[in-house]
Amino acid sequence: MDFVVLGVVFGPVVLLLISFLIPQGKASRIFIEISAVLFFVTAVYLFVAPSSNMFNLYIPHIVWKLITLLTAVFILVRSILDKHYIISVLAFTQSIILAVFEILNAPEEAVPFVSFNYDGKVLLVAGSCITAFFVPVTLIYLKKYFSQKKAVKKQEKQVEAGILLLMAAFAGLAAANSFTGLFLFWQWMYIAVRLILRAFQSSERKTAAVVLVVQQAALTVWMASIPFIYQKTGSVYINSLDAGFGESRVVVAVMAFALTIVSGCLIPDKNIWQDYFSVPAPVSGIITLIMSVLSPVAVLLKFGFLFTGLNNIILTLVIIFGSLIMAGGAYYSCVSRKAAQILQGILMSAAGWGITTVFVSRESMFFTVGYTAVSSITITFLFACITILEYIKGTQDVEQMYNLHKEMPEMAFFMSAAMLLFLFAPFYSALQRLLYVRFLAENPVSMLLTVTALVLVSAVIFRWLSVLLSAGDKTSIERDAYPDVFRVILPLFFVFTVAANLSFGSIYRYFRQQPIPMGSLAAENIETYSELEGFLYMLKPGKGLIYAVGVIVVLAACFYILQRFGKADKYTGNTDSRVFYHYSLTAWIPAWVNPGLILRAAWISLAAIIAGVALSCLK
Amino acid sequence: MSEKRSASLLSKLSGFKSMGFELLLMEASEADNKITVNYLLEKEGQFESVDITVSENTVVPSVTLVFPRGDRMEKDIEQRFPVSFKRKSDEMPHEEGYSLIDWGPFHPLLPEPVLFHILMKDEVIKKASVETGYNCREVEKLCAGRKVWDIPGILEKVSDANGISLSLAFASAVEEINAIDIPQKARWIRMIINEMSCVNANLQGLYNTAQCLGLYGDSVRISKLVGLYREAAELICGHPLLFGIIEIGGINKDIAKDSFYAANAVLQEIENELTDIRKKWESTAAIAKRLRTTGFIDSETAMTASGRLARAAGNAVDSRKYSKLPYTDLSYTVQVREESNCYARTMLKFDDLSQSFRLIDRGIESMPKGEVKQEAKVKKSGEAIAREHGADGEVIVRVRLKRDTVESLFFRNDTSVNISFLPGCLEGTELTDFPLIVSGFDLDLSGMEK
Amino acid sequence: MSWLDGIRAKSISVLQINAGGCTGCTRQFQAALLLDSGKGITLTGNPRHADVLFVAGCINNKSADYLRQIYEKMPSPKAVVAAGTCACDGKLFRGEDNGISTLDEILPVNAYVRGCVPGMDEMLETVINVVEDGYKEYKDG
Amino acid sequence: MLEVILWFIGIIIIVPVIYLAENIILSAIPGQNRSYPIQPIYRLIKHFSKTDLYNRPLTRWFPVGACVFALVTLFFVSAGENIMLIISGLVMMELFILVGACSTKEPYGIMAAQRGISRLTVWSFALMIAAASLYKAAGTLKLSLAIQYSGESILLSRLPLVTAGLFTAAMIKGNLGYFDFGINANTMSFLDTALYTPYGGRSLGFVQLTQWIETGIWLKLISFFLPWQPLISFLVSAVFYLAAMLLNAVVPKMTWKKVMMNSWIWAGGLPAINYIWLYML
Repeated sequence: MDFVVLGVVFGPVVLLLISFLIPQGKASRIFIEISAVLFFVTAVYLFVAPSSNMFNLYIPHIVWKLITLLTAVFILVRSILDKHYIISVLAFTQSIILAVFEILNAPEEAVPFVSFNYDGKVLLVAGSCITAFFVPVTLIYLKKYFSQKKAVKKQEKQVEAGILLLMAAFAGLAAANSFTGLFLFWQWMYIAVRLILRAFQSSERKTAAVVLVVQQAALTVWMASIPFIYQKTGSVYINSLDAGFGESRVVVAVMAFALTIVSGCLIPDKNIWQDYFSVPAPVSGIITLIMSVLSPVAVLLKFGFLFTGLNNIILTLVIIFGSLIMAGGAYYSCVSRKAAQILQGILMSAAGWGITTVFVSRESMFFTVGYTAVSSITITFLFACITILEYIKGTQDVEQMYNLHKEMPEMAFFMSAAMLLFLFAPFYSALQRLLYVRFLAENPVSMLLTVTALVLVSAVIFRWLSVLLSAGDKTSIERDAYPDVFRVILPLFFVFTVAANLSFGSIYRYFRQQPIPMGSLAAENIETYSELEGFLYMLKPGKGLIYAVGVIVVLAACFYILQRFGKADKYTGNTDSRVFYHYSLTAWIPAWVNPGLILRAAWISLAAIIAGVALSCLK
Repeated sequence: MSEKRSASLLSKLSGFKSMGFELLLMEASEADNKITVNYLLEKEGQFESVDITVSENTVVPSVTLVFPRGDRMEKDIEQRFPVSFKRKSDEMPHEEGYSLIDWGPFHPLLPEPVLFHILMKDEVIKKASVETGYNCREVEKLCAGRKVWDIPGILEKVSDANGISLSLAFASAVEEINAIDIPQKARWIRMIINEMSCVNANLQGLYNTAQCLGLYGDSVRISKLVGLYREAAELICGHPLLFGIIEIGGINKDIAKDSFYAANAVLQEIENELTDIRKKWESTAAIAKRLRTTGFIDSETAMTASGRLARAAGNAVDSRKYSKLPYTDLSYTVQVREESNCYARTMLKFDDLSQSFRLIDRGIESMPKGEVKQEAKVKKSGEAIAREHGADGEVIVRVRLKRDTVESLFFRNDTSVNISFLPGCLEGTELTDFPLIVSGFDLDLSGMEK
Repeated sequence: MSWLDGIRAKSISVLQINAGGCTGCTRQFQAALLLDSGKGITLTGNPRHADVLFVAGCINNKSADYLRQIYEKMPSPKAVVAAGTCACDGKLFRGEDNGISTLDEILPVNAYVRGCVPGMDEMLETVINVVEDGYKEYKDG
Repeated sequence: MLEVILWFIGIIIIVPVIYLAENIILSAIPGQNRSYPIQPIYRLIKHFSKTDLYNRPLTRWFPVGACVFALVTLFFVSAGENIMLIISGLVMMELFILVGACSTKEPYGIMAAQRGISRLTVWSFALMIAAASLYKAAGTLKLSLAIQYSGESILLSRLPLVTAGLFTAAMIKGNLGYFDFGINANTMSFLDTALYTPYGGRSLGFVQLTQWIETGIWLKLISFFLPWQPLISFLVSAVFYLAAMLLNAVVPKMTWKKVMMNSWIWAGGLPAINYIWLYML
């Protein structure tokens, strides 16, 4: 088993254990920052280096199983201490099944237990870069946050531990090859999120608890289904699934899908998100990015082959569900005024994109991976920006960003550049590729939903841009409130974001050169597909480079002018400019229409239909 | 001002209200650092007057608790005299998520300068307040101390809508004091002139409404009609706005009947065009719907209102009832509608127009021959209140004469009553409907602010 | 008259403002626009789109500030036309202490149209001439 | 290449011609204001001959950027490029105009920008659905390839509602008829659209030039769906647009929320219905 992979998966955990030893404070923050950077470096190494068998070390399966069992037991104990008895019951069942089936029955595990394929590597790089750049910002922010909240050090430590565990779980999910592995790493994800949420008591709400319970229930079902799958196929190795069982693969596929949706909390319903929204901006950003965007896509990519073989009904339904998530995210980004919530919505939309297109064809899979990675990096950058804003100005309200170009010109410039880079994915490249994606193009409903989502997202970005680019009069902050760490990190992150946006074409090419791993898929009209032009997501970096450089230069010029002559010159007799708040983009919808309600009804009924169809396939 | 006195004042006023009296006008006068506020109450032509004398910079209880229509008059007094009224302030609260914008004072859809402060969210008005004083010329002050003979010439220029009615009212007040009875023909001509000025004002109101509805073509048509009207007016007295004809004791030049006939022909032309426009507005669903859905005022509010606002709510206020002009010799009905929204007001404008046309027509028919002016000797001092039919309601003039000089002059039109209800009516409406509602109130601010 | 002024005079957007008082003059101008001699003159509600500021009525201290603001918002070259007795020399309503001022005390006036109310054709001719003469400011004598 | 250049010029020319026709017809109708036949052009020259005065420095540059984008997009249209390219060009152009309006920091300017953003969602939705159904019907996104299908009137027969929706979107962009997003309820005339409240002088000239070009782009886009010769179908769409402009004078204005509803129903709903209906065939 590749040592590096193990390093990626287990490194954070080890570091986590160490971080509990070192005292709380600056030391531990630096420590975690170092570990995040290490994580990033290792991931990049994994991506560029051919899988080296130099230092292999073999971990017997029993170790993995014991780890799994320990995790389950830990959750059991923890939940009993927290008096979450439902969860404890579920955890108990899980551990029983694990003990009986995995350890006594001792099925043949996947070899290797964790390994990355190409999609996984890309996502891993994206996620690790997010953590590397975003975690320090988060930590500095949290320091201030907790000091204001007069919270005990314990909570800060909880969050840090949670972040570390989140990394580990994500790496594991991207790498896991067996059902047990998926179970294990989803559990880690669960623990991490739980840790983080516990740190902010305010978000310990009812629905949060409900969501956690549902996640555990899904995991239990998953665990319980493993023995049956083992009976059918004789292994718990994911890729060995299509051997053997016939129609009931539908059930497995739907189960995998459902597990991903539930544990990724990818449900287009405001009430369910809110508990993740209500934690401070950066933390909610990290959770959404890792748990709701990258991990689900990474997991579903593993099951892609399962879906492509399926009958169209179930696939259609699943795709519609994905596009529903997309539309829902876009809608919620429209209605919310806080920058963090807007970004959350856009992230949800991106995740929905991934889920919509991931099953469909190899080409679109490549595109999806790239799109998910790049857009999540771009949005993380925006997250970092608004985190710093909230750190300095105490507000992340979009309305308050009028004179940002005076207070923090470089940040305003970075933000708008990133937005413009993001803007062209929907408007130029995406739709073309959607049209070439077979199932999506044959699916008018999901197509309409997708287009709506694209339009709404771009409208939100427009509103934001129009605020950023408009001049204000007075500056309200003092510059020395701007920590030097930010001065270093922000430009670095920006450069990386632009690079990621531009280099997507080469990532795409890199994919096409790779020998296709796991069950091969027919790539329909691959030639036309790869010939599609686009400003950003193109094969050759030529056009994209010109476009992006052009955008950045123009913006820089704009901001220079704003800086230079920005203040109200010529005449100031403008008494009619009073307080002005922007409209909500859905103000025109009549009162008797409630899109949130419609969305809820839609996803519930869709879920029901999917379940029904899946069960009907069981003969 | 002590609790006891204010309580007694309010109880007295509410007592009058329970007897069916309505506040007609409020006036203040200053004498050796004492300010006397005078409430004039009226019920079917009989007057009751309540006075209260306070020293400077005292807070007087607001009459709006009893008579809501007194709001604007109190503001007028506050502007001129060092007293203040205990009224709930119309300060704009600044709220999170609500935009605070100004509308006016100069806007293409506002015929007269007035400033609105609007607190709104997503273009739905939450609170609105009116700020006036942009065409305040202190006419009353200017008139005080002048000779009687100059005053009609000033008053008729005060406002386009009600100027003629004002100077007519003034003339009849002076004539009442000095017991001058003017020749019959002059009375009839005055009546015709008054109605014509009403026609002018209502045409302007319709023009404004058409503009607010975004009906470019119709607004152009109506302003063509305004041009026609001015031709008619010039035919009668040589001035497009009928200026310079009213005089104490009659009118200052005889007008041949033929010129009236000629003018009437033009007016008929206008009427035909108007009926055409009215048909279009009634039959076009979009227009009728938009007018019907805006500017609703509940009935008990409208009961305290006056003029066309009240008539649109089914409250038959006859503004011609106390006029000195020979309306009583002609039979006419008070135009009333029930809906009390912009549609009712707009259609009432059409009704009033056609009524004015009819009155003018019959007035010309039944105009006697004879003198139009008799030698007026203004010697007596005294005080009189004259009420005259104006374009959208009633104008009231209160004159105190010392021989032939005006000691004090006070006048008000219905706008000063109705504008108090405007902010309440605006709440909860769309910003785009807002000018439409304002035009439905047909404000005559220059007549109100003097 | 340069060719540019000739072209400008063929498309004049007038922002007419009734600063206060009877609305006779502005109404008169609206009616006048329908005459053939009013060709090319359009009303606009937006100072940024306007070429000629057409002011009528009495100007008191309160409305004077707003007039200045509106004038500043107009893109130059721009002209100001004072219409009617009130705006030209506030004769009738101008007392010692009632704060009424004439237009030329507030803005640089390019042309006056006197009379109460001025004739339609006069108004139109004045507006067109002001533009044709290249927005020259009015000089006495 | 020559053909492309000819189209480029033709599209730029057609819009003033439409305005002239409108002017002539309106001044012929009794009860409408009298104006010179080529007053729109006079007005444009006048605007360019004026300075623009803002308290915000960037405001006068955004319209220039918008104009540049419009020209580029116009070139793409006349070359029959990929429709998505055209859409993104139009969107970018709109962005520049809206940001310019927003950057004045005057309430009515910001209101205009807000409405513009809401408006953007409608017409970009219509355009993207139109693109999708074009691909469904013709199998390509390149207009120059799609036009051969339209020649055999396949497009119009399969995408009638899309064409109607596109035309409605063009009306929305022109603030015509029931689709008027103007600020003050009376938009004096088409070239004086109140959505451009904060612009004045030279930059207003640029904005209006942009709008001319944009209208031409829309007309050309619509003409791709019409079955006749390219020139003829272009003229036909122009005539339709002229009719819409003449209608504008007699249609009452509504609140922008109702306008928004109408726009979604007509510009968003029709293409969507047509798109779904394509699968029923």
